[in-house]
Amino acid sequence: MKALDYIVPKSAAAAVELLSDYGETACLLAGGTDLVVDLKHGAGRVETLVDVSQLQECRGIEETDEGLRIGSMVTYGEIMENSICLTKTPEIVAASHTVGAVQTRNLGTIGGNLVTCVPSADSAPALMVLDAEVTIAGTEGNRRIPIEDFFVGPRKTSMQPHELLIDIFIPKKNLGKPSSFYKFGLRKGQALALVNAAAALELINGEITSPRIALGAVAPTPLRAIKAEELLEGQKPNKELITKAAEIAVAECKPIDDFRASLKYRQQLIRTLTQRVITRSLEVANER
Amino acid sequence: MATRNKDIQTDTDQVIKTEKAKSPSSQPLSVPTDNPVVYPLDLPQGEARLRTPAVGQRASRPDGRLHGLGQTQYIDDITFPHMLHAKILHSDHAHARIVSIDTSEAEKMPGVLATLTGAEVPENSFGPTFQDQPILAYPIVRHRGDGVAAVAAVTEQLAMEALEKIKVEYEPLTPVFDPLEAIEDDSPKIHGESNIYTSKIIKKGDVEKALKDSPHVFHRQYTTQMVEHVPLEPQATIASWDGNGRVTIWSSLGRITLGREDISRTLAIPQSRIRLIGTIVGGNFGGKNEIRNEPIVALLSKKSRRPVKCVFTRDEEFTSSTIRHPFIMDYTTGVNDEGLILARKIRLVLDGGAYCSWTGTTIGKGSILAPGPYNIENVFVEAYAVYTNKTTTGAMRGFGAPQVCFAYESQMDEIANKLGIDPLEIRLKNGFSENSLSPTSQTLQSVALKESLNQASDRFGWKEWKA
Amino acid sequence: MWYPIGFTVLANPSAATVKVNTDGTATLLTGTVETGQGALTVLGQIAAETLGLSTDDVHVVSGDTDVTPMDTGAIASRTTYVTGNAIVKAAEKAREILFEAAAPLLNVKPNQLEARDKRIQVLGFPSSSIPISDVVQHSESVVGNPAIGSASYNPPTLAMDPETGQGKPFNTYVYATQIADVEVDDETGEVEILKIVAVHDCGTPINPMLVEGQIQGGISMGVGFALQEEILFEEGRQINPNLTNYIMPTSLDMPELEVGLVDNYDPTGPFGAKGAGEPTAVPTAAAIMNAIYDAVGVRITSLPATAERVMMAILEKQDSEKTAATG
Amino acid sequence: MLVKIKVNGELRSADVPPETTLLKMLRESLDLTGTKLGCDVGDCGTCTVIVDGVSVNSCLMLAGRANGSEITTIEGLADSNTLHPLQEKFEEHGALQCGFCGPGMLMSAKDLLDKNPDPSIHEVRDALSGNLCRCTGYTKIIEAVIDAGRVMRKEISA
Repeated sequence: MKALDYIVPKSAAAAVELLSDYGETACLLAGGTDLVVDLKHGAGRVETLVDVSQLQECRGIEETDEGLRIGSMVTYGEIMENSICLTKTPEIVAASHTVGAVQTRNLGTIGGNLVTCVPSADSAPALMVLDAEVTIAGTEGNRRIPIEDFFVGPRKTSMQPHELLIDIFIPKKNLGKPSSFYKFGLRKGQALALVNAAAALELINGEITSPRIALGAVAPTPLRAIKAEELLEGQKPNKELITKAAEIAVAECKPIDDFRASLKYRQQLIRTLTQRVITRSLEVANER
Repeated sequence: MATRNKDIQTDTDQVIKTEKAKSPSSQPLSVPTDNPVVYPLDLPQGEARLRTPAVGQRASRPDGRLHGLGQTQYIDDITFPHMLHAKILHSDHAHARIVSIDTSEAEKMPGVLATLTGAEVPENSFGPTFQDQPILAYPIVRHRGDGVAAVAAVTEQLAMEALEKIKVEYEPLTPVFDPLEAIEDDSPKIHGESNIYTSKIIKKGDVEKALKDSPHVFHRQYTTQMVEHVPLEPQATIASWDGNGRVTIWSSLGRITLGREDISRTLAIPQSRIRLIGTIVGGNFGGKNEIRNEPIVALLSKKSRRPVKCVFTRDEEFTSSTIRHPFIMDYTTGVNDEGLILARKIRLVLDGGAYCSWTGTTIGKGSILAPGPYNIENVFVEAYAVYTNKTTTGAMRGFGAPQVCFAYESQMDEIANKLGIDPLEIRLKNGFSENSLSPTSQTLQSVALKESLNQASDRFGWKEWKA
Repeated sequence: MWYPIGFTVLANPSAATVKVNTDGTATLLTGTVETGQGALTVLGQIAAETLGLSTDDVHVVSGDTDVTPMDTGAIASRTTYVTGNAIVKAAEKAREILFEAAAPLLNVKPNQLEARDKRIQVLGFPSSSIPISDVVQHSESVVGNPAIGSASYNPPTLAMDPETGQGKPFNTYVYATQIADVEVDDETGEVEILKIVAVHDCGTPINPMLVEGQIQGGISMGVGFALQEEILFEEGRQINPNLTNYIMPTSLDMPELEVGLVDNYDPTGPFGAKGAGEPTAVPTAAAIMNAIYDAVGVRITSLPATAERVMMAILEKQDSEKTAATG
Repeated sequence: MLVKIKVNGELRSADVPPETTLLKMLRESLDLTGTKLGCDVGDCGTCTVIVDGVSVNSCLMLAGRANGSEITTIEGLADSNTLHPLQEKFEEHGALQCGFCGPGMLMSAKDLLDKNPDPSIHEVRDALSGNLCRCTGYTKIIEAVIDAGRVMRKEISA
């Protein structure tokens, strides 16, 4: 690894200020599971690391009257052991469990995963189906945006270079919403997602209400299958409906064709995973 | 780690201090009160190690305890005062002629103590069968894993940065990657006049006639992929010379006697002046069965007059060590209505990569084993190994056997399914027993094939499972 | 599955030296290298057995060209068989010196003695015996003949005819059967191996625990070869030379393994042993491919059988069945 | 920068460049070479150590980040009189072959048993999935971890 400077700011405001001062030569260090690898490969022009992993503003998981707040620097390991997450957002726990392995989950943070913004980020679909929002700190103060607006392209978010992701917020109405997460990788342990998918929905009087379907690794960014959701809204669930929703989801995605998997196979996975997350979410809803 | 402008480090410390971060730079340095490495010295050994007779005991391994304590010393755990670190520059091309190599800029860097190119290696070739592989490629590079130059510097990072300063000018040559293309007469040639560098024939009985007379003939092509050994320990070497002109080399090599012969040949020094020490190897599987960086490190050590260590990165372990041969296998098998195999004709094409390495053994074992452990009177096997501009294929756990076994056992099931015979039955029916004749007409002894079939199917519950 | 022990026709000798110490322990010098398989433990057991000692009584020195004798190395599943045979011969030479020294003390001929339970005893008469340490001391300080032996072994082979390949390329072979039980997800193509039963012949298992370890490890390599592993190229450049994208089995990818050994004895091997290293990795891929066919009716002829390859074969089969049904 | 950590119960410090990983600091500055470098990018797990009670890849953690932490490495698993039950059981089962994955594997196993003293086989597999092993097929490793758990729960004696 090339020579670097390493700074530990004591507040989010200090971090943002450091980023503004140093410009593109500075980079935020969260868990480091991606960044340190990139730095070893000599990527970019980074000369200064600003370690925000221990910033109080970015830590902690709390439930408030409005909903659930997960600090951006909370590790996957911490989410998996958190009793609120285990009961209120089990699909986020499930998604966290599929990230890397124990050692990487203990380093890797949910915020780092979102900011790195790879299309296959496992936490993204699970957060998207719960209408999560993110808080971003900049020189002008904090702003909060829907998570869908956060992802712009592969490794590109809507954050400005000097901004810092503070936390992730899930509205109260979606805590405990029947949901499901499914990831398909090239092996069982430590796999990158070929496709990952999540769904959340309510069953009211036997009709699907506020369905959400999100898919990862199927387009330049994680995405919501809005048209498939529209098809499901207000319908009584049946097999043909789910099959049709899955076909629509396939049409909504733009997967790549690479050495890990062909386009055609990724489409098959989108089809299968969409069916499975909808079906499973319905089962969860019915179990209530 | 790079030597870094002191001012900037001071700045960093100041920033940390002003931020009152966790940096302890203002705190006094603590003096360890004890060695943090503690372990019991005289625990009893496992009971099975103490029993007689020794054979048949589930005796624990003395190295096993050391592994568990973290005490096993692999090469990378060994250091010497003033030791340098070597890094190797690999080819930018799959097939090219080196026009020039300029190491002067690298040599000017403070902390870089030696560089090396292929032209400086006394005998720049090695290989267990043919000596067709260079220590550092010069003047032809034949795959991207070929090393073209090496550097020894005070840190690994500096050695890596020095590699960036080495200028290599290439004249690209047409590469060939597909073994079936490489086998053609008009393909680009990688060594000499033909890309087929070794072949094998096994011939018993009259396969053509027997196939013609067979009631059922099955044909299928099977292919396998390139596979890496993935030893958890990447290959590593340290070399150090003494005043008598004697070099000691610590290496993760799995065969030191022949390794010393190869090193002696490439360095052009007597074997008596080489001490080769093999420590515990962190996984071999065939990938550490020939020399690789030992001569490079020895020469860098000689030039710099310091001990030099070289450890492969994981990337280099994939691209510059050997890997398993991909096979293209055509199987034609004649059987009668009862499922007895009457004839088997096989053609094997081995993708050999850029150099021969252990292909001789692979093609030999692959051909002999290809018909499977079955009594077949009429056998014809032809096998060809072909150079391509890809990673060198060599020894890997089974020398061609995993490839041909995949083919012959897959075809056994296909035959069984087609003829409505139980897959276990068809193997028992055709399988070797004591004094069976192998495809090379060797009378086989201590044959336990059917015993293994019966025990495995009993343990599996084959009959119940099939029912 | 069958697999030979040692090199194809070519000479691949090993040499060994065995020294017995005056306290009845021993030192074995071998030029092979421990590459993880437990070779040094097994070789020590072979020396111990020949001398009537326990495994722990023998210290094994290996892997130093200044110290240890010629060895072709840890390759071709040859260590137990070839180096083992050399050790038996070397230890027998050392033992012969002890028999010569002990014979007059026990009033018998040297060929009427055996080394057992750390004693030199008259064949079949355990009561008529002397501790091996006493014999070594006697031989060394009274007779003046230290108990040391060196020997070598090379498996006998016959050249193969260049035109027909007929000949005796190896001295012995091992055999094995592996059976896989798999579950295939016919909507993703994912193959889950539920269980593999492996029964191998290695002649006498010198150390059954280490043989099991070889088999279990070989199977994991076979699983990777069968389902996951492949080096991919683009214009001669490897595109996945790392453990992120070169997919080898993790602990979650390995099924339950049941391992058995066939009761066998090869008279040409040390105490009936043959070898176990490589053959363990040989039959796994075939067993898994046959199990996939059994589960979903598709035959994968090109390795690895990735989920994608299996899924595409399933879709192709479904398409052709549809065509057949409508056509 | 000066990094101060408590390793295996002892306060240690080293002056390292800021880009130094914890792995490099342990191996090169503190001479604790038991922890291994196998891939250097967090895939193989040979560099696993326990930092403040959780297992991490020390090749991905910068030394500065570990500043002020309590760290257990393989060298801290035994004491001067006894082996840790995991070490005993790994030896007894012949769980390690080449041994290179061993230090990381044992640290992951310790992390598991510290948190879940009675894991199921699946839980053991899950906990070790970040530690690649090429020699053993994981079978004997898993058996040894299960057995060590039983010793630690005092169901069986060592």
